[in-house]
Order: sequence, then C-alpha cells, then structure tokens
Amino acid sequence: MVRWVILVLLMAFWLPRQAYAMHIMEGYLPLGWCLFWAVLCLPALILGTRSLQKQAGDNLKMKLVLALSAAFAFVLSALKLPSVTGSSSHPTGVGLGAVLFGPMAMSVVGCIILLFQALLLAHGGITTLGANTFSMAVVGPTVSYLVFRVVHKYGFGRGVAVFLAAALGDLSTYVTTSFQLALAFPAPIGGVAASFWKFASIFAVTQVPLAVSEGLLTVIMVNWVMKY
Amino acid sequence: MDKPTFALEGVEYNYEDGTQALQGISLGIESGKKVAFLGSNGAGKSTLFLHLNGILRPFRGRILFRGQEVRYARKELARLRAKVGIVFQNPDRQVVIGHVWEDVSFGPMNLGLSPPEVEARVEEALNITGLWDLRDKAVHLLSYGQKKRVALAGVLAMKPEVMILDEPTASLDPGQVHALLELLERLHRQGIQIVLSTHDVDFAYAWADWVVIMHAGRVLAEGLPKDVFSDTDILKRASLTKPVLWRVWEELNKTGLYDGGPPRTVEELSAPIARAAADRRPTFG
Amino acid sequence: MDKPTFALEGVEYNYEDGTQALQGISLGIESGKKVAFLGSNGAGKSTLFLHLNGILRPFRGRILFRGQEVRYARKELARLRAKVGIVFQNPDRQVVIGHVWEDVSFGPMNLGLSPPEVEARVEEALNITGLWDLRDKAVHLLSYGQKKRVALAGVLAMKPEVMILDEPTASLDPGQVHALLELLERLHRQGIQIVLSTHDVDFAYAWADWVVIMHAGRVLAEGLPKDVFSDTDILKRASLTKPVLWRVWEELNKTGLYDGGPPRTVEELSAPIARAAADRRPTFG
Amino acid sequence: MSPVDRWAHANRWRRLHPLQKTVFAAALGGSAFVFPTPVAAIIPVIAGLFLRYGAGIPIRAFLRFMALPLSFLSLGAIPLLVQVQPSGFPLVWSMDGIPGWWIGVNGEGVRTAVTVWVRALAVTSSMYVLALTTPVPDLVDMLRRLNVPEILLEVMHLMYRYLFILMEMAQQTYVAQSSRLGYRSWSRSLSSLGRLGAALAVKSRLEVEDLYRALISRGYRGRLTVLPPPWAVCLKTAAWMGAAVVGLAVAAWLVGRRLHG
Repeated sequence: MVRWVILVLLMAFWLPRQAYAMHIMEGYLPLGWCLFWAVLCLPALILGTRSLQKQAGDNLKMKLVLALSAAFAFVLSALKLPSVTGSSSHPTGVGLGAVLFGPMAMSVVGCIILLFQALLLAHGGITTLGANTFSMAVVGPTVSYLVFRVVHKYGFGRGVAVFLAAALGDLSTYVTTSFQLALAFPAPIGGVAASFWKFASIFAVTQVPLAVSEGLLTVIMVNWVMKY
Repeated sequence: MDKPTFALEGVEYNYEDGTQALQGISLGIESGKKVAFLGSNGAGKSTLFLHLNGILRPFRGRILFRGQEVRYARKELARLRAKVGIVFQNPDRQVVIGHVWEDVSFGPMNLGLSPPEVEARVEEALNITGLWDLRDKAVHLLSYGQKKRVALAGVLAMKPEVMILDEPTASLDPGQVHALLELLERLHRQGIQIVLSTHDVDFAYAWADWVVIMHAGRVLAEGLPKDVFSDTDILKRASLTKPVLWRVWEELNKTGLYDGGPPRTVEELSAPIARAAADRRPTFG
Repeated sequence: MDKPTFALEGVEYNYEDGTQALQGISLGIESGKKVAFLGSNGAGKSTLFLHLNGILRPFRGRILFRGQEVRYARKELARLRAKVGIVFQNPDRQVVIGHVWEDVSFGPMNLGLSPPEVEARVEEALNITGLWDLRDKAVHLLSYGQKKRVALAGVLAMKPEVMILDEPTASLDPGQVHALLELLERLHRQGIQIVLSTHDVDFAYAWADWVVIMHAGRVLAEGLPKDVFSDTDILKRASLTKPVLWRVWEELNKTGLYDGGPPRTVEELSAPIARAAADRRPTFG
Repeated sequence: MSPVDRWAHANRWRRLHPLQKTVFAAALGGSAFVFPTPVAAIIPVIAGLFLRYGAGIPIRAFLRFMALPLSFLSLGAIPLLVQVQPSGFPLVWSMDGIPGWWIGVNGEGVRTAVTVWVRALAVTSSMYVLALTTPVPDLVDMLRRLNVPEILLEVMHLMYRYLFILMEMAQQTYVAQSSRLGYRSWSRSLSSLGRLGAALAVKSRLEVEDLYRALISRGYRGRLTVLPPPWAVCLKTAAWMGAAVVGLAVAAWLVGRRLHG
C-alpha cells in the first residue's frame, strides 16, 4: 500500500503540468472516440446556440456581456493558481457564467473557450474538442450549477455553496476525464473499471488539492464581487 | 546616506518576444535628489522602473540599492519592495477592488504589521493624500484623479524610502497636476526620495534636480537640467523638444537684453526682464 | 456650409447615478473652425462629445447638426454617425476587432458599402495614418501610439465630415504629438473639421481657432484663443492655467520692451524681441 | 502572452487562404489517425518542413512549440504504459502494489503507448500548421463562410480582442500587487489572486458599456461585419501540399503491404 502511494506521488511529480491537462491533449484519443464525444456534445451545443440566439440575438448589450464573460473565463483559466502545481482547468469561470445564462448556453461558450485554448495556448486540441467540451463545458459547469442551487436551497451560506460548487465541479471534471480515458484505453484485464481507477488515482494527486484551492479562490472572488 | 540610492551596472533586459527593452543601462541615482526620467514611449523607462523594485530581473548586469546588490530570493525581495514603492501609470491596474480603506491597507497588511499599526498607517496615508473623506467608497466608483491618489496612498502606507512614479501626470488636468506636485514636494521634505518618469519636458525641467534621458533602451544623457537641456542634439535623438521657457530664454539671449541663466519658471524670468527694462528706461529718459 | 456644424440649445444630461453631467449647454460650433474644448477632468467634455455623435441623448434641450435637429430614430442616427466620427481617448475602448485591417473595415462595412469600396477606403485610411505596413498585425501587439492611430484610421475610413477627438494627445510623447498634429492639419486641409478636447492649455492655445472652456457641466467661456486666455478669472474657476507663452508675454509686456500681441509659438515671439533689441542697440552705439 | 498568436500574425503564409491551410492541416492530422504508426511518425517532419520553407517559421521555433506538448505527452503516455492487473498474469516488469494486484509493464501497454505517443505528436504538429500560420480572426471569417451561426462568430470576434485586453489588465494588476508584496506567501497569494479575479470580473462588466459605445459610434447595426483582407489560394503551395499527402498515402500502402504481404 505504501509503495502504491509512493508510486502515485512520483507520478504526480512527473506530471506536474498535467494539472492543466485536465484537457485531453491533441491526438490522444482514437478517432472513434473523438467523433463519439463530439457527436454527444452536439445536442447541447445546438440547444445552447438556440438559447443564446433567443437571449442575445438582438440585444447588443447581452451579446457583449456574453463575449466579455467568455474572455474573462479564458483569462481566469490562464491565471496560475498559487498551488503546488500549475493552473487549473477552471470549469469555474464557466460555472459562474452558468448562473447568468443557464448551463446550456454556457456549454457553447465553454466550447469556444476550449477552442481558443487549443489554438492560442496549445492546451487540449481540436480533435479532442468534443471530449473536452463534454467534461469541462457540460459536466463540470452543470455539476457546479446544480450543487450551488441545491446547497444554497438547503440554507447553507453562500460561502459553503460556492466552495462546494467550485470544488465539486472541478472534481466531476476530473472524474469524467478519467472515465473518458478509461473508455478509450481499457486495461487488458479488468477492462474499463481497472483503467478508470488507474487514471483516476494518478490525477487525484494533483486534482484534489487543486479542487480545494480552486474552491477557496472562488469563494474569495465571489465574496469580493458580491461586495461591489 | 552617502551611498547612491541606486546604482545600475550594464543592465540588460529582453522581453519574451525578443524585443531588447534595456540594452546596457549604467547609471547612478544619488540619494535625496528629485530625479526625472524623460524619453519617448517605448524608450524603456517603465521597464527600468520595474527593475528598481525587483519585479523584473536583469538578464545581464546588476543593480545596487544603497550599495548592496539586489538579490532575488523571496525574503530579500520583500525587504527591497518594502523600501522602494512603485506607483504605476494606470491606477486602474494598481487599485484593485474594495473600499479605499481596504485597498490602501493591502500593502501594510502584506508587510505583516499588527492591525493597529496598519490602521495608523492607512489613516496617515489617507490624510496626507486628502482621501480621508472617501475612505469608505468603492474604488471603482472613484474618478480617475481620485484613483490615482488611492494608488499613491497605497504605496505611501508602506512607508517606502524611495517612491517611483511612472508618468504620474499623465491624463491629469492642470489643477490635479498642481495638487500632485504639492504632495510630492511634501513627501520630498519628509525625506522620501521621488523618482519619476514623464513625457512632459516643461514639467521635468521645472521640477527635477537630476534628469535622465532615455531612448531605445539606452541612457542618452544624465545630468543637471541646465546641462541636459542645453544639448540640442541629444534631445532631437530622443525625439524630445526643449522646454518652452528654455526656448524663450534662447530668443531673449540672442538679443543681449537678458542677463540671467535659463529660467525654470515664468517667475524666474521676470526679474531679469525687469532689470533689462530698468536699464533701458534711463537711456530714453 | 454657412450653417454652424453644431448648435446646442440648453442641453442637459444626468448620469444614471444622478450626477448632473451637463447642466444646460448652449453653444455653436462654426463650420471649418478648429475647435478645442478645455476643462478639468469631470468638466463634462467627454459627455458632451458623446452627444455630438448621438450616443447619448439629452434629457432636455436639443442639438442641431448643420441646422437640422438631431433625431434619434435608427436611420437618422446612422446618417449622423456616418458624418460625425468620434475618436475616444483610450484606443482599447475603440478598436473592437483584434486585427488592424479588419478593424478599420468595420466602420465602412456598417455604412453598407460594397467590398471594393470598403477595401479602397481601408487602404486610404491605413496609408494616411502610416499604418499600411502594420495592416496584418494583431491590435494587441501594437504600441499605445499605434493603437491610437488604428482608432483614428477606423473613423477616417468612414469619411466623416467632422472628427471629434477626446483627449487625442493624452499619454503620447512629444514626437507622437507632433505627428498627430501634422495628421490633423492634413485632415483639416482636406476639409474635415476637427473638434477636440484637451487638458493641455499650451497645446490648445497654439492649435485652436476657437476655444470652449467647460467646468462642472457648464460652458464658462467660448471665443478666440486670445480673448479666452486673457480672462484670468474664468481660467482660475476652470482650474486651468494660462499658457506659458502667454505668461511670458505678460512679463515682457510689463516692461514695455515688447510691441507684439500674445505669441502662439516661440517663433512668433522672436520677431518682436529682435525688433526691441534692434531699437536698443543704437542708443548704446 | 500567446507566442502562437504572434507567429500567426507574422509569417509568410499570412495571406494564404485560410481554407487552404485548414484543408492541409486536416489532411495531415487525418493521416495520423488512419495511417500506420511508422508513417504517422513522418508527419511532424513534414509539418516542420512546410512551416520552415512555406511559412518561414524557423525549425527552432517549431521545436520549441512542440516541446511543451511533447512533455505533456511523454508523461501522459506513462499511464498507458503502466498496467494494473490482478496478480498471476505475466508482466514484463512488476512490483507488488495493493495486495492481490500487480503493477507493471507489458507488450500491449508498450504498443498502445507508442501508438498514442506518435499519433498525438503527429496531430499536434499538423494543428500547428494551421495555428501558427492563421490568426483567430481569419478562422472566424472562414467559419462565417461555412455558415456557423452569426452569434457565435460575433462572440468569437469580440472575445479574441478582449481576452488580450483582460490578460494585459491581469498581468499589470499582478505586477502591481507583487510590488506591494501581495504574493509573499501561499495564503497571501490566494487572497491576492482572489482580489485580482474579482476585480477582473467587475472591470469586464464595466467594459461592456464602453464596448457598446465603441460599436454604436462606429455604426454597428445588428451584425458585426468586417471585410477580411484579400486572401489568395497559392497553387504552387497547394501542389506541394498535395504531394506531401499523396506521399504519405503511398508510404502507408507500402508499409501495409509489408505487414500483410
């Protein structure tokens, strides 16, 4: 057991920058899975675009709010977290936006952000855009959004709700990514399940502390924003 | 206090995209002097200032603060930054969020001072900058000039020995410039050394004890205002103009009517003119 | 073209938070004149400019453009904005597309011109502003001065009759100010009327045909530079100073040695000084 | 902040039609998926050569761009290499982990890791052929011709402009905070960064009003339209591109014959 922990920790040190590769990188997935995830995202993207058109199609100011929120989320994702490792994948920015425009609309914006990250920063990729959109622009923000609603509804303070929404959003993204990788690369023995635990336990080392700092950061941010 | 505040020796710095921002800067900033850096946009003034506070680290060359080489370990940097404060050109980047009070307390808090000490310093800084009445306002609701003062107060509250101001007069109106100058004068008298950059040759000429002219990442000239501004060639190379009063003085000088040195203010001009006029009247009388 | 470019009658405007930005502005801007608006920050210059291009709509009072009242229907506004271009102080607030060529094409495209016509205008605007070589650059990679020129080109490409510039010289260095002035002079000769705001009394004094002084949402004075700047009282109320050359001239005048009117440039000063000197020499000879 | 973006605006293929570049990049990238691994391994070389001799981007710059994904990837391939299995199955190398489980390397894992490693490298280099030569605004204009919904194009155009503005804001604010000792320790860093993020959110909200004015004053009438600079399809370049892809296909055929024949 101890050796297992040590091995995972070592991996974490080999993977210091893998932290912001919660993005699955370009060309990592086989063609079939690239298409599968892209197609899976399509309904959300189409519905999201429709809802955007309805909300902002003729309203210039709404469009600007949207574009600037997207730019803001992109920049936020590029800020380095003061944590052990790199920066985070930040579904949070998108999660914040989800509260504003609804999760469907934000999946579209999230997809655009991921496209920009692939083009400008070489984070993620065009071929894996579908898979990344699914984990980071659909699952993550939706979990954040739901957690926030539920926790807030049950009378917990805003701080708790925000922290849990951000941290669980982060964690759900990482679980989804691990699952996507496991599906694409099942273990010869033990199959998808064994592979999932392999990927998940490696990512856990960087992603759990990151989710905690991400959560704290979001609480601080939201507190300042709400004050003004 | 005899050692120069700063001594730079062959400082070079390149930006990521390969632009050579500083190409071997060597200069000394004497203790207690009011120093103005002049130069066009892109001359390297702001980049240089970021070195003085340890934000940027030279690729080559070294920087000495009060005779000691600046080191870039966390602790030593903290000590340097506690002594050398920078007020950036755009207050919107410096004044972040919160109430005026919260923003001004940011620096002292980071110094790790006790809450009463922080409070005392914030109060003092707010008073000296005339912001006391605005202390509970949200910073992003302030006017540009007020934000600029908050930025100044935020640095002042750290009680630096040297204050570096990047283009402090940019976008201020004449009244605000006047108020700023009075404040700087007051700080100067309190023993805080002021180093600033500006485009405004007239202002630099009237204010500074020592002028440094930069161009394209190099120091073209440094010296007393009266020496630096007499060098037409250097000013042209730095795409700067001569101060208006200097040019007026040159015109007056040509005539032989004027017997004073170059005046730094219109007031300084008037005495020699009055003398010239007095000289003249008898010849008519 | 005899009608005034703009006539404002009792224009009032309040901001959402209740600040009274314009408190009854009445003034006329004559066709063909180079007009400078002077005033401290917060005097209402920018707010007024936003009215001239129909971005803001007065609460009370009316605005006439070439004798016709400005109406706020979509079509009429589009027509006004095609004729009156505005260049904001901060180019980052004006340049909306990240690519120089495309940004400059944005305005002409909105005019509904054909692509070849748009292309021709973009080319012309890029050439006149000296941006041709930068046409394929990303806006965010340009320097501040270059961005400012992109903002200008974007308005120029719409071929406006009037160009309104909010603080065009702010944050520019002397070389850049000089280049800007040459460009504005060229546009003026092409028949584009230039209206601008500035803090810089020396600049306004040297450049403008007509000066408007604003303070706290009102017009304190308007007139020829020589009339406006002779009113010490008004300048003080607007927290403005007199132009340096004007003050020098006052000093010279006191002595009786100087026989010219107030000079607008140092060069204008030299002839009367030379005359005074020539007058004098014989009395010694 | 984005060296990729800087090259995209300053390369010799700047005026080449974006569609031509996109098709070529897609063909290269597609080849990496469908052709066998030894052929896919040639693709980064082809990409590098086209970037060097076509777009004029030095090999060294290209290698630097490849280095980061390469490091991600090499680390990312390790989990593929390492197998976790119930005990009793043979592995090339193994150690005992959780009781009853084995961790180690076997032939299958090595094959998967190498395949993925080569493929990812090949696809990444193909995408650089596009990303390093074509700035985002060009791609947005191209998408317009492909009938992507207007609202997305508008958001992309404005987002591209504003993310650089916001990034500059963030950087300058970060510098200003550091000069006031804001990042001295972990807890102060977290709190400073929280302030920075919040300020950015507030400021980008305030920016909406200014952007609105800018668009309106320049005659915005419901659609963000710009005239893309004149592009040209270059037939000579297209011939080279075609030759490269055909060459890959031939190589794939030869390798396939060798394997099966």
